[in-house]
Amino acid sequence: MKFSVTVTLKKDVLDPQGKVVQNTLLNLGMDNLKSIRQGKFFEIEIDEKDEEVAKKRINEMCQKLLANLIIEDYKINKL
Amino acid sequence: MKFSVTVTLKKDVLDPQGKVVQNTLLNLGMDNLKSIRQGKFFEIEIDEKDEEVAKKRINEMCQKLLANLIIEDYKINKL
Amino acid sequence: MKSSVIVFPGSNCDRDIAVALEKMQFKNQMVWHKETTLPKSDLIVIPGGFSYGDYLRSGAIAGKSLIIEEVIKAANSGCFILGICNGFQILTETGLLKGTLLRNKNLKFINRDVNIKVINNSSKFTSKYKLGQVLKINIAHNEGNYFTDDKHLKELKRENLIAFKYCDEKGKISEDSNPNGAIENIAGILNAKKNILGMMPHPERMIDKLVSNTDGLNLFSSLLN
Amino acid sequence: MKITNKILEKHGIKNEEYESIQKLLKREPNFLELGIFSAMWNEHCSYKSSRVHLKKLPTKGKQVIQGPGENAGVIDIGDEDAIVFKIESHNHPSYIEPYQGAATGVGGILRDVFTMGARPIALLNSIHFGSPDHPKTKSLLNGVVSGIGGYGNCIGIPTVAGETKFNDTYNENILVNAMAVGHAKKNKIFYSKAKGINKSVVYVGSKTGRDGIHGASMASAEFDENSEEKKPTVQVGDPFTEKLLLEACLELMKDDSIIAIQDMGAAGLTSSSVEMASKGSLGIELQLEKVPCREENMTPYEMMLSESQERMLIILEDGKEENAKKIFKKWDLDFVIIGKTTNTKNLTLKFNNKIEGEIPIEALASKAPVYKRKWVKKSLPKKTVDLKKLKKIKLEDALIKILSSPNHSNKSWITDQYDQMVMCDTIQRSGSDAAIIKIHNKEKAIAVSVDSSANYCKSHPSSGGKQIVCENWRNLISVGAKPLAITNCLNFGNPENEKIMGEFAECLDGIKEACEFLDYPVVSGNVSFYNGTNNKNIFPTPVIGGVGLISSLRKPINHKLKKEKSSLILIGKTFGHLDQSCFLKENYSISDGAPPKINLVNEKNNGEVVLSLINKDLVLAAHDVSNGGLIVSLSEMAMNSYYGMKIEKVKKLRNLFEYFFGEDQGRYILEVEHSNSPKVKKMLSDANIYYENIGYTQKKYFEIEGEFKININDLSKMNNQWYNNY
Ligand SMILES: Nc1ncnc2c1ncn2[C@@H]1O[C@H](COP(=O)(O)OP(=O)(O)O)[C@@H](O)[C@H]1O
Ligand SMILES: [Mg+2]
Repeated sequence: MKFSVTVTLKKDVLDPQGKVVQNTLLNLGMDNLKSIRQGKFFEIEIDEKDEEVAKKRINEMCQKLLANLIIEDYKINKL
Repeated sequence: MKFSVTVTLKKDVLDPQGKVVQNTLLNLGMDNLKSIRQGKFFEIEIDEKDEEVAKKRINEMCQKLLANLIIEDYKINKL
Repeated sequence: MKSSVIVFPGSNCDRDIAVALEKMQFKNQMVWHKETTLPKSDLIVIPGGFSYGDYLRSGAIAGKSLIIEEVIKAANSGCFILGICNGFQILTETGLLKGTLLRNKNLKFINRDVNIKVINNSSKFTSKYKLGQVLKINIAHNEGNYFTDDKHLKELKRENLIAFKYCDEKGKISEDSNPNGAIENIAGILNAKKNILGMMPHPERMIDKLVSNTDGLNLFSSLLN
Repeated sequence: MKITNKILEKHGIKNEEYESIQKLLKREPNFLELGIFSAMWNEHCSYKSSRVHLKKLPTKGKQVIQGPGENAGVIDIGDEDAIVFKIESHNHPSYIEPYQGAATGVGGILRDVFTMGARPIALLNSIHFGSPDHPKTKSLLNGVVSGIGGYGNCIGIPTVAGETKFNDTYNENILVNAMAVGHAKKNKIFYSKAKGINKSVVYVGSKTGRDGIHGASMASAEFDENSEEKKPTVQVGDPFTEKLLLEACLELMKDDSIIAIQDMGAAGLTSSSVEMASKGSLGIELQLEKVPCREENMTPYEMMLSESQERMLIILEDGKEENAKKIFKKWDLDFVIIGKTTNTKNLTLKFNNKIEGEIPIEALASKAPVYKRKWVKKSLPKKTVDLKKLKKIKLEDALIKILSSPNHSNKSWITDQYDQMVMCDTIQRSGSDAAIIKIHNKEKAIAVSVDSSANYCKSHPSSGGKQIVCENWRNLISVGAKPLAITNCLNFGNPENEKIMGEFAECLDGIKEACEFLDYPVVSGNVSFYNGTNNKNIFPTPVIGGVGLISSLRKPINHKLKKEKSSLILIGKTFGHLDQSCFLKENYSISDGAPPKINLVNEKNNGEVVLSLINKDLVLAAHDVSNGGLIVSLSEMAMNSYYGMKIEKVKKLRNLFEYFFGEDQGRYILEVEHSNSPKVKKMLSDANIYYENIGYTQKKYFEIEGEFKININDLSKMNNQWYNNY
């Protein structure tokens, strides 16, 4: 079973990377760009039949390692 | 209009980060984990009515900056 | 010899390389990245550091700057280009050098003196070194894990374009002497025309006995020949 | 909004304090004003519990250009050169989010230094973690080390020295102290004192976001089970922007556009504007709608209390605005005139022309509360260990046990993650007693070291305080530097507890006494109270950061052995003090008794003689004897060098373990060329210095005559294992 996880900075947290990327895109002439925020993406394959169980495991991975819950939020999607 | 972009390393490119994350998760007892690959995630807001045009602009951003096409693939999704 | 050092926001080895070039009697100029013309130079150096914070990918954003177009033009007309550390990363992002630099295999920043072996001493950058000579040079990077495809790797070997490889004190090249996981221990490469050198180790840090050693000097004096 | 008790509590304002606020204002404050009081009156900004004690410290000397009270201390190193330095804690943020907490700690201390017109040339850190077995320690260690490296490496300032310690007293409250050292021209130092009326107050740097609101109050509150709730106050550091800010500020400082400049640290815009106005006995008026904001709809309260990083406040001379703006634009930074100086002596806050708050500057600064908190004295612990009653152990095994312990293992796992070489002036990197940094383009250098001894301070605070100053001074001497001045970071528990306050007062007494005796003044520092959880306080952990001068560059000295068959001379008397020693702690888990005695007279004489021997080029290698005693220091000289040594049978031996592991102070080991040995001994005798010939260097083996002999590579291996296996 395959899942995708996206990890993004919480709303009010500074995103230095996004800021620099945004400026660069604007300088490259992408003037209708309104905002860009950068995050992390994971593609995870797990050996598990039951979707609920699988999701729970993925959730655990996010909590324990993939996301830094103090400054980041995450989302899990089945692929 | 909002889009998400995911940028991942091509299949045949070594992914040192993914490898370490995978090992760490296995050590944390996630033994049914089969594979994990890490990439980047962008949330992009663009000032554009026409979806086709917007997609084209986002595509351009990926080509010009967000992805390094020598080693990375990218995917665009409307949010 | 006239040299130019390109300064990006976030470059931080720009002063260091300027000191090295001046010590070797280059007539050096610093060039701010927003400039649109390059002073006439025989050598252009893209220094180490964290241009644009290395955000997105190291070297990616600097690779899109105005001055880079000029650097590409100069390269194509035969000017010598040296990219050190972040400069190497920028050169791969612009396509002037092939391949790419991935995260170090231990996912940590590494600052250490390592040994590298001179694999090519027939280029303009390396002619003062002996073939197979072992140098001790400082590395300082997060992304120094050189990677390229098979086709290019074969070309590098066939055309003698690998300038330096990581090795041990005695010159042995092995997994143990590979600090960052680079493919075949590659520490620096040349382009096909051999007028561009990209390398992760910092020769400009090795020009003074008091601070380190003088193993980096010959790289600059080779260019003077 | 009505100010309720709950609101007061949230702002950490006690009821008596609220009464004083009302008296000073002659009315009730509004919510914005209350927030500002809370930021300025908390421990972190007001030093309300520590001020009476800090006054005792010696802060003057002919080497001192600027003592405590400015962004950083400034000392004279001859010619037109000055060194600017300070240390600061970032303990609480680093426990909550180790990477960002440590990174922003480095960023903050760097701003303190370049605000004064200095280019930073070195970073140091002192980091203390809980027991390695504690479930949080590993990820905290990883996060903190990569955060320190992440910031320093990116901005391009070498991280050259530090200390790393583990002790279960820090299980719930780690310590992350960062020190920055900069170089400036003596006649180009910039201060924070505002001057003149109607001068432009300029905001430069990053935009203001909602991050870290109330960070300063968090730094002054104990952790409890609810500290999870406080999490969103963590700030994210942006070293790239700081690099731009550094270059832009230094560029602007080339001429004389700046009247006053102050970084926005804890309590951001509030403390920076109040501080500048207060020092100049002026008022300041801000138009808050002009503040560059990162988020929409930010309120004046949020703007005034935000702790967004990488920002500065500048007061400019008339007519310099355009040129200054050009410089900041070049570096892609915000530059906005947000207010002016006034003669009202008030902090006046306007938002779209409406006055949102108005507070007398005095009320926030000089009239902030000062507490003479109660404290109790600690008597010298009597208990001493009877060695005969302990389980027998081999000398060799005891040594190995120490060398392979977390606290004594080689730190290259850490220091390899720091760029130590950038700027190309690092003559001595981490690994020796002190790091050495050349002054760019000059024939001189400075030496720097940070030190602490929490267990000594816990056992007997005033001895402990003295001891750290002495150890720090010895570390500088050992690399051939003349110690000039120190900065200090005082990490303590809850000051409302009389015992903790006693630890504080007495540690400071000790620091004061040693600094005075050694002419080693304190020029800057930082106090961090409330380190602990639920009334469990950390050991008192003052950290001393020292700077010394090497006025002419020769081959630098370090602790590594240089030659075969040279003589090893031990300077200073060995009594065999084992209480509080690393030997008892690592081998028997015993940690009671008193710390070793400090004899300041011997300390000073020994140090001065060692320095003069080094200056006369009579010393090949030098190392101080500290934690772990003689044998640990000796083995450190052998490990990672190419030579070993043979230590001859001790003559006046009482007990082998006392001799080799005793932690008596004021001692050094010198490696001296065999042929120079008589000359050196004569000089030592002439100066009335106690010394012993203890042996000589040899190839390959570390050997104690009649006891054991071990290959130095094996010794190094044991010393290198721990971090890599952790
Ligand atoms: N966190 C750190 N950052 C940089 N250097 C460190 C750190 N921890 C330890 N070191 C270095 O490791 C060496 C040994 O440290 P320590 O045993 O505390 O030395 P000393 O006893 O001489 O003060 C020193 O050179 C010190 O600078
Ligand atoms: Mg020492």
